[in-house]
Formats: sequence, structure tokens, C-alpha cells
Amino acid sequence: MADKYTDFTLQELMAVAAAREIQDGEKVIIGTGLPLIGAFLAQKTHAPNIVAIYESGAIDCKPIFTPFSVADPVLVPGAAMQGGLVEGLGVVHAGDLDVGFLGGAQIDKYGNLNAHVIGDYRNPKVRFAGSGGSNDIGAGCKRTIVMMLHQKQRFSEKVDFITTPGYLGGGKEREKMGFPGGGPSVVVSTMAILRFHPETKEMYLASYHPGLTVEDVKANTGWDLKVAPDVKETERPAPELIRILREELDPTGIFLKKK
Amino acid sequence: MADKYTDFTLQELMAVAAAREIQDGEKVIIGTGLPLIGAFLAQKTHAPNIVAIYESGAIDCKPIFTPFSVADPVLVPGAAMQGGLVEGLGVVHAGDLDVGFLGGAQIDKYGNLNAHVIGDYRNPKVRFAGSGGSNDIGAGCKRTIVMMLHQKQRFSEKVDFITTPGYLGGGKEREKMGFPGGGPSVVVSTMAILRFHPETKEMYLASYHPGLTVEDVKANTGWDLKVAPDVKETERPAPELIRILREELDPTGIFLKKK
Amino acid sequence: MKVSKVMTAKEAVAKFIGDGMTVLVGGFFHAIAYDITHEIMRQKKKHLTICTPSFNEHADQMIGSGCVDRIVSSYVWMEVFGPLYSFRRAMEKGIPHKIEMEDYTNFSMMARLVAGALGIPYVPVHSLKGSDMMKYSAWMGDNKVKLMKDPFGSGVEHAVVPALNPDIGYIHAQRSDEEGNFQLWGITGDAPWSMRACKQVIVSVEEIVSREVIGRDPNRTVLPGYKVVAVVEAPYGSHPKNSQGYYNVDRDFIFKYIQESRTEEGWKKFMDEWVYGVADRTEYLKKYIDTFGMKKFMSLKAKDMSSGSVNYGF
Amino acid sequence: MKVSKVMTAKEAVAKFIGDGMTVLVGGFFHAIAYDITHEIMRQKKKHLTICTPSFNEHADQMIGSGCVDRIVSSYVWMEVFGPLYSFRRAMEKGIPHKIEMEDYTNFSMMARLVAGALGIPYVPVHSLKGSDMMKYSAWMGDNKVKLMKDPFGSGVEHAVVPALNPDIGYIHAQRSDEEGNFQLWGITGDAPWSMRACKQVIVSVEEIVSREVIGRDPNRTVLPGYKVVAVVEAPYGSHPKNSQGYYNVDRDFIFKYIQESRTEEGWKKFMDEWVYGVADRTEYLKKYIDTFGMKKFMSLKAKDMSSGSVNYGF
Repeated sequence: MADKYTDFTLQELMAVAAAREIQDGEKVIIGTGLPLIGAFLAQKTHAPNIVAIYESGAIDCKPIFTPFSVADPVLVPGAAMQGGLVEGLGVVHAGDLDVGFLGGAQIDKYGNLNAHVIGDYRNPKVRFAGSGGSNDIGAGCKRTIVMMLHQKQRFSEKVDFITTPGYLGGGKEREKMGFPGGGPSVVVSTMAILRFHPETKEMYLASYHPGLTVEDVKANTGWDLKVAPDVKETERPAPELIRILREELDPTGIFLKKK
Repeated sequence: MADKYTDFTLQELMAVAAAREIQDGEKVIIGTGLPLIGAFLAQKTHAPNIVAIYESGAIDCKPIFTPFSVADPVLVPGAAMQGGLVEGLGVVHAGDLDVGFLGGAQIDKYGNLNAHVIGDYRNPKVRFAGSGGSNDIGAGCKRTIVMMLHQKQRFSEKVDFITTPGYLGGGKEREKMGFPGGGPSVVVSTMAILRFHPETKEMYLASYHPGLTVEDVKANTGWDLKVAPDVKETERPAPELIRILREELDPTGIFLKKK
Repeated sequence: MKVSKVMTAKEAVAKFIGDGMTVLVGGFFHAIAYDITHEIMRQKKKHLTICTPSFNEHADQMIGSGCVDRIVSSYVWMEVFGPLYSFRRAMEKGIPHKIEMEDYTNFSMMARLVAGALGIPYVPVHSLKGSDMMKYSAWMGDNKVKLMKDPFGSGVEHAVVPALNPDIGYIHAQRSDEEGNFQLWGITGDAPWSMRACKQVIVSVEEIVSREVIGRDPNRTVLPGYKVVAVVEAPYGSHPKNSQGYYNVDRDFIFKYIQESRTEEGWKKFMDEWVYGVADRTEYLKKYIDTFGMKKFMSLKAKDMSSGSVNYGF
Repeated sequence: MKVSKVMTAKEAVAKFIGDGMTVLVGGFFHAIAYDITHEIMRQKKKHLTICTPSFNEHADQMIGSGCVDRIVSSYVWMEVFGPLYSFRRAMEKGIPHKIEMEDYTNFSMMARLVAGALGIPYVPVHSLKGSDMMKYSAWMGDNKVKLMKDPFGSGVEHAVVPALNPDIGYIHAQRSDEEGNFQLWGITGDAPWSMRACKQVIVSVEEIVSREVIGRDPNRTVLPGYKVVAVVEAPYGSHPKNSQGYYNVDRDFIFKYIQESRTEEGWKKFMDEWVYGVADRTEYLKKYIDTFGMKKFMSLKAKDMSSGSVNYGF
């Protein structure tokens, strides 16, 4: 039995890493895709008492299958409360929530995120979705978990547009802004787990994913990435977690399909 | 039959006068007591399409008997919409409503109302309820109808406290404040109907109630009350209106009991 | 999985309401948690600041009992039923002690609570301006309200009021689960914003129901349970006010209170009988039935006017 | 007594949506009035400013059709389904013509709409600050957002956004009466605030019901009818989005649109088939059943998950 789940995909590794960042009893606002799978995994394992909130206003949901969108109708029946955006994001803006998930097209070394454009804002080479609730979650949640595709042009010395401030220029710059929320605590990328220095707020490499090296990660990062003295391989997912992911959370392989 | 309803009480006269001030199709926020009876009478006669709104958030109600309070549970079943204070007063504040009813302990010649104190605010001789929604209704409704007990100390040169601004010092003073609403259009008192001069905004006597004279009204007003050149007796209620009041709106005589 | 927050009113008040707190008393002419209010009086809480958009005779009882030092509200009265005499005695004569009231309007109170609920620091309103409420402040001073020019160039000055975030709030609703996910229907009054603005909430309900009942109609939920610290089951907990779908207003009883409270002695006698002389809500109801008869009690019970059901399926 | 506002989508759009208007397109990943959206496209409305907190593929269709000059929103995308190609073509290459987007966040858009609904002129928020959305404005310039010091002395500067009051709004809800008192349940998304903020509203619904049905459960009403100018009955009017209690999301159809709209030609072909090639919603549904079969159509139908009833009696 156990053998069956000793392999894992990159997506599965990331979902498990995201789940580890959530503590029991926390109030978490979750988006679709990997963050959602990660939060559900946490709820099914070490954090049964988290309160899952969606920006669509669904609070403390018990969906009978994994939702496809933050407004999936499966979220509604069985929710403790169903409102709208004002209910879903009002609690974020009020500073009530512990954890939020973020993503984007680019991130810089201070965790500032770009979800707007590549190139010039007025004449973009590529235009993306925009903030949605991302900027609100970044401003309001006590801490945020960022999930990113790790490529050199995405981990960039400078982002083309700040959609969601991380630590801005680092140091005390964010603190001075007086946001209710504290900023990003971790980046779970496709190559590594990265955290932020408590004083300088600069991102550093905490662990590289199995099969990769520190050099691989550095080579795919657009600045001279600092490395933790105790850098190590990212913890491999326990077979039981893989089993839950495959059999309970994503039986049709929609969210975790990629190797 | 008709003979039965040729007499009328002062309360009935006032309710009919209030009803006349409401036009068909208007959106009206109504309080309890006489204003409510007046609005209901208008709805049952010349203004069947008014939208009746209560600050408790009950909108377009069809109560099966006359409610005792703005939050009477009889308002709820059959209402087109039921919310709370934000729904009931939000539409007032947004400037959506045509007419609101006001009252108070004192009124001055520019229609400023006092519902707070007689005497010093900090050491009041008499303390009243306070604004409730009165100030909001005064600021937001296109026009207001004031209903008052007509006594010299209540119709005062200067009110002890401005709860709800009328025309402030008169002339363009209110206009300069930029309220969404236009101010009081009429005062229906226990002695008379009074209106406001279009330029000076000073209150004047438009009609005195049956059995009274211009001098009676002036003697009970705390300033030198101006009188309309065409001043006349207040129009007597048609018997059919009295019948509706007594048989349909207040069969137990709770609201209209006083002679 | 979640821990049950169910307890008695006595426990909830003892555990969560402290002297000197700012307490949001929920309910607008209805949905008033009299069980909690009377327990606050029995436990002789002191120096409370009570707030809500509009107060009725429940506030009058709290003021008479000496629990209250300060009121933040727009209204303390009982409409056509008349004035509240303990409130007037306190404001006019300092009986049982002088109290202060910070006067707002109904809408500006709600604006403060909406802001508090949403983490919006302050809100500009059309209300208040030009009134003497702008001039006088009881204790908030300059922080009660500011006059500020519209930064978007309309040329208009607005009264700007600060967000309100009370230490704790309480309200009476129709039903809740054990985690505090509670539902209120009919007139919502100050809710849901007043409750969302509070740091903690005690909810008193007609019935405790399963989480499944709540989840079947989640649009009716006022507040997610995580802010609720106590759930108190109190049938007829709002009496003499009403609870839509459960019982009507007891107008006779409210009128009786207002009549008897005209004098300090009358007020004390009424309180000794209906608050201090009963241990809890169960004794109160028993006394009500003993005094006014089962027929009167049953006459308050709501008739059936069903909402009908809607489908939440997908 | 009240006049019926019931009409077809064709009539409602012809009568109430004018070129150059600012239009609030209601619905958040659901409750989207596709019947109205497609009619706007068929009637070739021009120079619209469309706004809502978050847009999906319905906005992409409007943009591709050339109806839209400006967008006020925080998001134009379809989550895990992927990017919207007409939006990208317009923003990146000016196809069919250049459009402008005024970028906000989801919460700050809602703050603008709550303010608009309540007559509050502007609102300070924690969002936006420190982001480049503060720096760049498409056409609102200085009136997009201001940075303002808290007048209550916290020392914090907040981004302050102006109220939003669109000329007209439209949304798809479950039911309405003929006067436009409409009810929405499940996810409310941008509603009720977005609709309340509009000067006029067109509502498209699954079913027109009697005023009595509305009055039986008035807490579900989103907006009193007086702001509603047209009521359009459109079963499956939200397809391929969902309507809670009526039908589920048609993920295959949304995915098909996104796939086919990768090229301008593919987009045109899809539109000719599903928008320009059908006269109205009835023909659209007929075509859907002809193309994908009755079995697929029926598979979207919602299962029964009843809310249960509550008592509104007194």
C-alpha cells in the first residue's frame, strides 16, 4: 500500500509544503488551484479547525468536492455563512485573518508581486488579470504564502509593476505604511521554499526541492539570491499525504496533474 | 352614513393634512403615530403607488394592521424587502427618497428642530430622545413634513439645541451646506399649516385650523409670525377620509384618540 | 470538530463582560437579549459604555441599575410608548449617578459600525453637519466628528465619523449552532454590522440547532462563529420585545414598565420583582406565567407565516 | 397597482442602455446576465465603460465585439481556466480597438460601490497603498485615488477612493416580481451593493414570481423595485455560468470559448455561432441542445438541496 504513494509530483510537493505553513485554528483565505488543495490537505491532517474563507463570501465551507473557482456553487450548501465580496474580503480588510495565499507573474527579492503587466503599463507586452483580491489580501492578512513558478524572468530584481506590496524596499518600509497585515512569510516556488530575513526582509533560500541544487535555484533567480546557512532539501511528502491528495482531494487529477 | 363622519378630531385633521402633502408614486420614510397614519391614508386614497419605507429596513410594506413602532413585526411579512438600518436609512442618505416626516420638542422660524434638550445641553432641564433618524432624514430627503404640538415655548425664536437643521439662519444658508435633501416644506401643527418663504426661508402661516383665528396662532408662536396674504381656514377633512381613518386605519382609536 | 461555546447567561456575562468595557447592545426595538441585559444588572457590572444606534427601555433598566457611565447612541426613548424615566433621571438629576451621552444620528452610528466591521478607519456622512451634535461632545472631544472638505473637489464639507469597534457585543437571534454561527431574520436592525464590528460577541438565541441546519441556508447567517465567544439558549429571551417567527411584542408589559418607572420607587419595585427577584430567564418566564396567566403568555406566540423554501443545489 | 416592468432583453437593452454609458455588469463568477450581455453585443452598443469588481469571459466577449472603451475593475481573467484573449488582444495590440482599464482591487471596488449605494462620498481603505495602482491612472487622473492622512490622528495615511454610481447596472438573479423586487441567494458576489449603487437597474431572472412570493421571504430581496427599470425573464440566462438552485457552471463550454478565442478568427467564429447567429436566449438554448444534446443540457440542472423554511409570523 505505502509503496504506491512514495513517488510524488512537483505539484503535490508544493501542495504539501503549503499545507505545512497553516496552523490549526487559523482563519485562511484561499484561492483556487494549489492553495486550495494545500489548505484542504491541512484541514484533513494537522489543522482540522481552520476556518476556510473565499473572497466570494463563502465562510467555513464543507464542499463535497474540490471547487473549481472561488465562486464555485459547491462552496455554498453547508457553508457556515454565505455572503458576497464584502463579507469575504471585509474580514481580510479588517485584519481578522491569519493567512492568505498569493501568486503572480513576477516577484522581487522583497516579496513585491506583479499581477498586472510585463513591459510598460500603458503599452504592455503581456497584460495579466490585475489584482483581484490579491492586493487586499496582501494588505490585510497577518501573513501571506506566495506560490510561484520559479523562472529567472519571474524572480526578478525589479518587478515591472507592483500589484501587491511585499516589503517594498525592505527593512522597515512596509511597517511604516501601517497595513493591518504583516507581509509574506514564505514563497513556495516550483524549485524551492524561500523565506524573508527578519530584519532586512530580503528573500533567502530555505530549501531546494528534491532533485535540485542550491545552484539550480540561484541560476533561475534574477538576483544574487542569499542562501540560509542551514539550507537543505525540501522535506518530502509523507505517503499518507500523497494518498489523501490523490484519492480524496483531486481524484480526477485536475489540479495536480503536472509532474 | 355620511353624517356619521362630518365631525373630526384635531388628530384626524392633522392626519388628513399630512396625507395631502404626499403625491402618488413618491418614496416616503415614515415614523410611528400620526405620520404613519397620514401616509397610510394617502396610500388608501390619492397615492396608491407610494413606496413606504421604515428606518428599520422594511421597504414597501403591506401590514395587515397599523404598526405600533418602526420596527413592529407586522411590517415584515409581505414587505418587498426587509433589511436593517443600513437599508432603511441608506436610501435616505443616498438622496433616493422624496418625503420624510419629522417632529421635535422645539422648532424655530427657519424650521430648525430640537429633539435633544430643554435648557443647557450639559445640565438639561428636560432631556429628550435625541436624533434617532431625524437628522439623517432632514439631511437626505428631498423635502420633509414636520408635525408639531403648537405651543409658544415649542415654536421658539431660538431652539435650545439644533438636532435637525431646517434652513439654519435662512436664505441660502442651507443650500451652502450641500445636503442631498432640500429641507422642510411644511409644518402641520396642532393649530395650523405653516410653510416657508421661497427666498427668506422664514416660516409663515398658510392656514389656521377650524375654530381658531390668525391671532390664536400668532399668540402661540414665540416670534412675530408672518401670515400669508391668502391665509384661510385649513381645509376640513372629507367624511370619506374620516371613515377610512376610523374604520380601517385606527379602529381601536390608539393613534387618533385625542380631541 | 469545533469546541462548543454553549453556556448560561450567568456564565457568559461573568466570563466575558468586564467593568469599564464598551458594550454594543444589539437589537433595534426587537432582537434584544434581555436575558443578557438582566444578568449584567444582577452581576452589578460597573462603568460600562453602552452603544447602539437606538436604545429602548432595556437601556433604561441598565441605567437605573447603575451599570452605565456612558452611552454612545442617537436615541434613548420608546417611541409612542413615551419617555424613559431612568434615563431622564440620570441625565437631568444624576440619579443613581450622572451619565454622559455621546450623541450621533442613527445613520452615522451605522456608518461607524459598517466602518468598524470592514476595517475602514473613518467615514464621511451628510448627517450631523449644521447640527449642535457637531458642537458638543461628551468625552470624545475632537475625535467624535471632524468637518472635512471633500478631497475629490465637490466643494462640499462633510462630517467625518470614526469607525467603532466595541470590546464586546450581544444580541438575541432566532438560532445558532454550538460554534456561534447564528442566524437572524425579519428586521435585522443594527445587525449584521454592529456584531461584525465587535471584537467579541455573545449571542443569545431562541434555539440551538445543528451546524447542518445553519449550512442549509447560509445566506441567513449574520456572523461567522469565530468572533462568537458564547452561545446562550434563551427561549423568549427577547421578551417583552419580539423575535420574528417566535413571539410578538408584549406591549402591555413595556407600557407597565414605563408607567411604573415614573418614580424611582416604582422603578425599584419593578426591578426587584422582574430582575433582582429572579435567578434567571427560566424563573422570569415562570413568574410571568404565574402573574399574567398562561393565556396571556400563549397570546404572544407567533402565528405560522412560512417563508417557503428555496433550492441551494448545483 | 404598480406597473409591470416585464419586457424582453431586446427591449430592455434598446430602451435603457445607451452608447457611452457607464454600465455595472453584475455577477461574480456566477449570476451573470448573459442574455443582456449578448443583446448589448447584438445591438452594437458603443463606447461603454463597463465596471465590476472582477470580470470573466463575458467581459472578454464584450471587449472583442467592440462595445467597450473602458473598464473599471480589479480583474479580467478566468481563474484556472486561463487568460482571456480578447482582453489581451485589446490591451496589448489594440484589437478591435485600444481600450483602457482603471485598475482597482476587489475590496476597493466594493468600497466604492458600498459608498455609492449609501450616498457616502468617498472611503479610505488599507488596500492600493504602496502599489503601482496608486501611480497609474487610465483616465480618472487624480480622481482615481488620493493618499490622505487619517484625520483622527493614527498617523497612518490611507488610500481614499471615490463613490461609484454607474448609470445603469444589470445582473441575473433567481427571481423577481413584475415590479422588480428581486431575490438572489447563494453567492451574492458584488450584489447587493453594486446594484444599489446604480442609478437604474435591469434584472434578468430565472423566474418571474408574484409579489406574494417575494413578500413571504423579504430578507432575500437585494434591491427594492423602485430602482429597477426592466425585468427580463430568462431561464438559463446565466449559462455558461451558474445560478444557485437552478443549474451548475458549464465548465466545458467556458473552456471551449477560451480555447477557440485564442485567435481572432476563432473568436469570431464562436461569436457568429453563439451570439450573432441567434436571435435571443431561446434560440441560444435550442442551439445548445441541438449541438450538445439534451443529456448534457439536463446534466447542468441543479439537484435539490432545500434551504428549509423559517417562520416570519408574529
